[in-house]
Amino acid sequence: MARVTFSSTQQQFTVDAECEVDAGNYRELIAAITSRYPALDRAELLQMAVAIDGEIIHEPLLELVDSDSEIHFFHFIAGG
Amino acid sequence: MAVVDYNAPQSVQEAVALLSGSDIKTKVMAGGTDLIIQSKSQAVEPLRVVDLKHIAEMMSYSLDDGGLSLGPCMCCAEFTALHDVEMLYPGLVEAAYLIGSTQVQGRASIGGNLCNSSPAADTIPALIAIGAKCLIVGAGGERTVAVEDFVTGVGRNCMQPGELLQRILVARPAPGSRDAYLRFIPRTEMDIAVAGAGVSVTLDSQGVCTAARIAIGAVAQTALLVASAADALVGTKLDEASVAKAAAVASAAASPITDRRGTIEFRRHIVGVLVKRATLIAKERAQASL
Amino acid sequence: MSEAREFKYIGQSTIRPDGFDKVTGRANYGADLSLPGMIWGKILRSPHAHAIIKRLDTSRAEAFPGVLAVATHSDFPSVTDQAIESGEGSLTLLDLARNVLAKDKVLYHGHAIVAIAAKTSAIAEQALALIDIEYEVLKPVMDVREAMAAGAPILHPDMFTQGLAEKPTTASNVATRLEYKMGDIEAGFKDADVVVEREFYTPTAHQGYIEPHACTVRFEKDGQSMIWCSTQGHFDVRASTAKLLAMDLGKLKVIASEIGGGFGGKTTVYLEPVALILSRKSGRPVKMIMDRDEVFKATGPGSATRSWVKIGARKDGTITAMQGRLAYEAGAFKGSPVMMGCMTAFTPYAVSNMYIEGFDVVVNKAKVAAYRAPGAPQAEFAVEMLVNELAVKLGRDPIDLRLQNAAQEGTQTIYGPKFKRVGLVECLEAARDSKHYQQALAANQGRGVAAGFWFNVGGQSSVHINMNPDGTGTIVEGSPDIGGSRASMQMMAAEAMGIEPGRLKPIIGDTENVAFSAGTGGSRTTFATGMAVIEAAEDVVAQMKQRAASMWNVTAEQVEWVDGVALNTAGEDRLSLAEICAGADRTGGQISGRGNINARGAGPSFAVHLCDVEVDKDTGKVDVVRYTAVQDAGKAIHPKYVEGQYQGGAVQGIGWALNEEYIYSADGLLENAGFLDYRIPVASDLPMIDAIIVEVPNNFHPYGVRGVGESGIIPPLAAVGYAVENAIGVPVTDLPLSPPRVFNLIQGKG
Amino acid sequence: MAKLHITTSINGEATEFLCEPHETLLDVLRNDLQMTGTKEGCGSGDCGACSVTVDGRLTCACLVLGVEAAGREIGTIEGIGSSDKLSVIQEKFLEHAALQCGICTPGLVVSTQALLEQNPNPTEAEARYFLAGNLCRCTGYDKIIRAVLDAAATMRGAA
Repeated sequence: MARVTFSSTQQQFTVDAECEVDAGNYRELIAAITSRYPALDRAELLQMAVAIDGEIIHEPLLELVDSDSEIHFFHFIAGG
Repeated sequence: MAVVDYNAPQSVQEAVALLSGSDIKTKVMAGGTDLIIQSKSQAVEPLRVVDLKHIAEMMSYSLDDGGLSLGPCMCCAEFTALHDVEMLYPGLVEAAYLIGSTQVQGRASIGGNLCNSSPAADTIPALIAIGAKCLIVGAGGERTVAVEDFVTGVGRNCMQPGELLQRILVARPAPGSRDAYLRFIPRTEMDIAVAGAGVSVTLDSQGVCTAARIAIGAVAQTALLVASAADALVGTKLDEASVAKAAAVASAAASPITDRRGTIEFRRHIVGVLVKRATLIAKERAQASL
Repeated sequence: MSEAREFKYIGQSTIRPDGFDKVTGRANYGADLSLPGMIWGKILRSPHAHAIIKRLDTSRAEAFPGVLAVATHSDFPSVTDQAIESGEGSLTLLDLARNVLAKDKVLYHGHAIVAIAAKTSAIAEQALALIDIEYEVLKPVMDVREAMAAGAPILHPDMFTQGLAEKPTTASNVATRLEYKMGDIEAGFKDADVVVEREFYTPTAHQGYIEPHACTVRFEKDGQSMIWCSTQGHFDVRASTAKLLAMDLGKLKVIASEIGGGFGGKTTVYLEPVALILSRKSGRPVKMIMDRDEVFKATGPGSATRSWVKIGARKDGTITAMQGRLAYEAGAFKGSPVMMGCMTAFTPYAVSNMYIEGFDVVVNKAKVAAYRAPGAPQAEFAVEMLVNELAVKLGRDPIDLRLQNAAQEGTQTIYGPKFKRVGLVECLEAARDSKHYQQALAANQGRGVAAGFWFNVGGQSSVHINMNPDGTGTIVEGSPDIGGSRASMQMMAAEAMGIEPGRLKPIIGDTENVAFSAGTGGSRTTFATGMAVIEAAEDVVAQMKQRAASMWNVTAEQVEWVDGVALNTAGEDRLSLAEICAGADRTGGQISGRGNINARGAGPSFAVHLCDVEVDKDTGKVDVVRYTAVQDAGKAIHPKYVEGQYQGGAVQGIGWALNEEYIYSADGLLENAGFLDYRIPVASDLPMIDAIIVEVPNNFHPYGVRGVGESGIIPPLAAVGYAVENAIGVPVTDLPLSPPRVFNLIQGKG
Repeated sequence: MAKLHITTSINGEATEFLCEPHETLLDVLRNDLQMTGTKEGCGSGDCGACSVTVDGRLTCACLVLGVEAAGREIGTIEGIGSSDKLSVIQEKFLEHAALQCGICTPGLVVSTQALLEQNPNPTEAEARYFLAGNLCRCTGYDKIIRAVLDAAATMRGAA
């Protein structure tokens, strides 16, 4: 089961700080957590960047998720 | 002011005639470093320009026993390279060197700095400190005005329409008499003075100060000649206490404003520091000249 | 990659391929293109900081001889609200349209209202004076404290704070509240023996690029339009402009001119959509160039910030808790980089208990834009000042204390992931071992140490390499070259292909001749576009091997590629790259390689700076007497340009710390919109800046690159700030440390 | 407004142009003569990007009226180095990586040439003060100053 850690802002909607989900890729992962936490906005989640096992990915839609992956959400980081 | 008419007279007489006979606003141009920027910022009002740089005597200088006679339009880069002038008037040369960048010095002149009459102009306190005079010419003839009386307000001076500054005159300093100019800016270059101080002192062979002039800039509507500050130096050996007193008197004489370049309190303080430091430099130079 | 890898070209300092044009004046920047029949556009800007436009009548201006077009906000097709990606993350389309040309209300001094195109710029300026406009002037809000206070004038009556647990019912100047936490902050402070805390202020500061914004555009009746402009991301200009004007992307070609500095400030649009409207209306090509005062008044500065930070540590030096509250000015529209401030502030430290909250606050100033490591310098200023104070309270050397608490591989970050391999410890050690750190200070001098962290980003880059029949080639990339990146691209491709860099010419393609590439920003170009270049070069090599194999009648696997030469492992044959190119017509046509990627695996770059200052205690003037910038490059492709990034970042930060600030009147009018009084450092203000390159490779990049553009501006605020504190013995809280402020601190009137 | 006919010399080449009295030399160079090597950064003499020489003296083209060029000798970046050979100063700027974005570079090359003509052996401080009017926002000046001092040494050696 992949372990998902929610950002502080997301925790306002999930209450839980983290959860475990069964998913093969990022799209399935989003489907799983939005069904468990309906207050999370799916469209917004799909626009967020994500770190899968520490690697920051900006457009993760088809990204593979391992059964022991650690997932963190955050907003798109840009720069100067 | 959009420049709509440009004239480059070859003689002072021609320039004076151009200044008198115009129905649109007319300004003389030396280096143009202030005028051109001002003309860009208000592009609506038409402006006639009389460029003085084609008049040979406006660009030349002479230095003899009578002192310095300076064509007001000589650019600062040329002026600051005059070693004979620097030997006698190091403070004035310092002030000219401080005007703007190398590029600006390639255009800007002491006469332009004076006639633009900014409270923060660097050469004005330096000129006042050495007792410089302005030779003004107009349709009605010539007159001479001390620099401290020349500037009458922010961007204003005593010249009437149709007049122009023909010469800047400075007496030759005696041995034992030298000047210094310092200004304070936040950076090391490229700023307008937050405060400035020009000082000249005359020492006798015993090192006693027999005469002094102190002028401060950017701390009032015009540069100020502070006679009372100079009085604190006369009769002393420019020891720490008398210099500190002169600085305090100069600070007290200042009536600065708060703006983007400094506050009242800060300017008042800084001008005192500058008077003190400039006095010590002038003292050293005066001693060396004996 | 292996750390011991030997490179043939990487790591040398070659002459940049665009160098000749740049030192001879031939390089063409934003203002350098003129077209036949071209006319000039100028903009009327608000003389007020906050006002309602009661009446706007452009008829007299339109009738003025020589005027060919007038544009206002009503010329935008009705736009729906949607996010637009820019350097700062998100700016909604509606806000962007209202920033480019004000609608109903002006929100800052210099806010654009009307644009006029005329035969000459002088005529356009004269016509601006004929626009009849009436304002109802409103009280401006110029600081986050004022903006957040109860009863403050509200900039946007439809803006409600996001990120609150309960949905607010009244409008606010706070666009967003956000927080990050880790561990138990209260327990962390209970565990502490020493606690330091302070409030800090940083002023509005501008990127200060020397080239003003400029563009030349042409709208054609068949809808095929062209924009030539100075930008960090021409694909972003295309996206924003096309959306604002409801155009197809395929009908808008954007050509990136050479760019005269950006530092984040050229990641959004100001002039381009306006110029295109003027061109459409006039049927003529239009050139627009901002004056310098327009650049200062109306283009994105960096956020002014107020922050409060508190740090606790045990006697042994272990930091047990870090807490912060950051409020960032967004300018007139939401979208400050406070999120990145929150994410970076504590990240140089491995600490179990952290809590930080951030506020994105609108005020009556120009909308902020990205500025080099957006949000991080302001946050790190607060944190690093306090870490230095903590070192004093603990009786510890400041570098030693940082080493004890430094983030490293496996450290949990406050924003989520754990660090992979990072080089902070190596940077701290290099700073500690530097000659600078061993040198004793003289009278009236002080020393500051500070660290900084930036994520670096990846993202999309597209490259193709077209080989010529003589074995030379063109690298076509989509990332505007702002600081010499073409040299790095050339070297990376040369390394991958095994040929002399000079055989390859890198160019920046326009939006029609290279596929989408994200803008130059976030320290991503050498990393991400570099990866795309390597991929394209490897594609070329694979094709070379294939061609050689077909000549020799062997399989591609039997061909080895060594130093630009194909070797037949099944025989003695060899074919050079040039020979393969020369015969390409007979082996299947010309060869081109492609690398279109969405790069991931960007490696953070940590920086550590040392600063010595000397303070004139009579005047408060601060002189930087020695400065050292240490930073982890991962791998320095072109060491001199890497050093240049460190030095340039350091000096921008020194300017921010010492003299740069926006000065406003009581009415909210900007009083120093020029280089005369917005005081960026000049050559005589500075010593040489020692640059120390640390190389802890980023294993996600084939050559180990991390990206170096941004981290260098993060440490200077505190390095300079603490050096001043150390010299004068008085706590420093507010920037800039201009002479009056330092003098007041010395006098005890801080 | 009637345009004025001006006869001048630019980089040693006799040149004529028409300009309005309000146009600056910078406007004329860039817009009328298409000599865009001289850059505009501020229009107020504060950045040095438009550094040129007038009768051999360094100045900012934005602080000179176009009409003032009459009878003068104007020097711009286009006159430095030849079409196939860079000047020593230009070579040293490239060798030392003394430019990043490059917008200030033409002005700095022109100013450096003026410095080294006046003072072939400047100290670091003299070079820094002489060039204080040429703003650079990218490099922090370190590599520029190194390039200038190296160019000076090379030119002295060659002389």
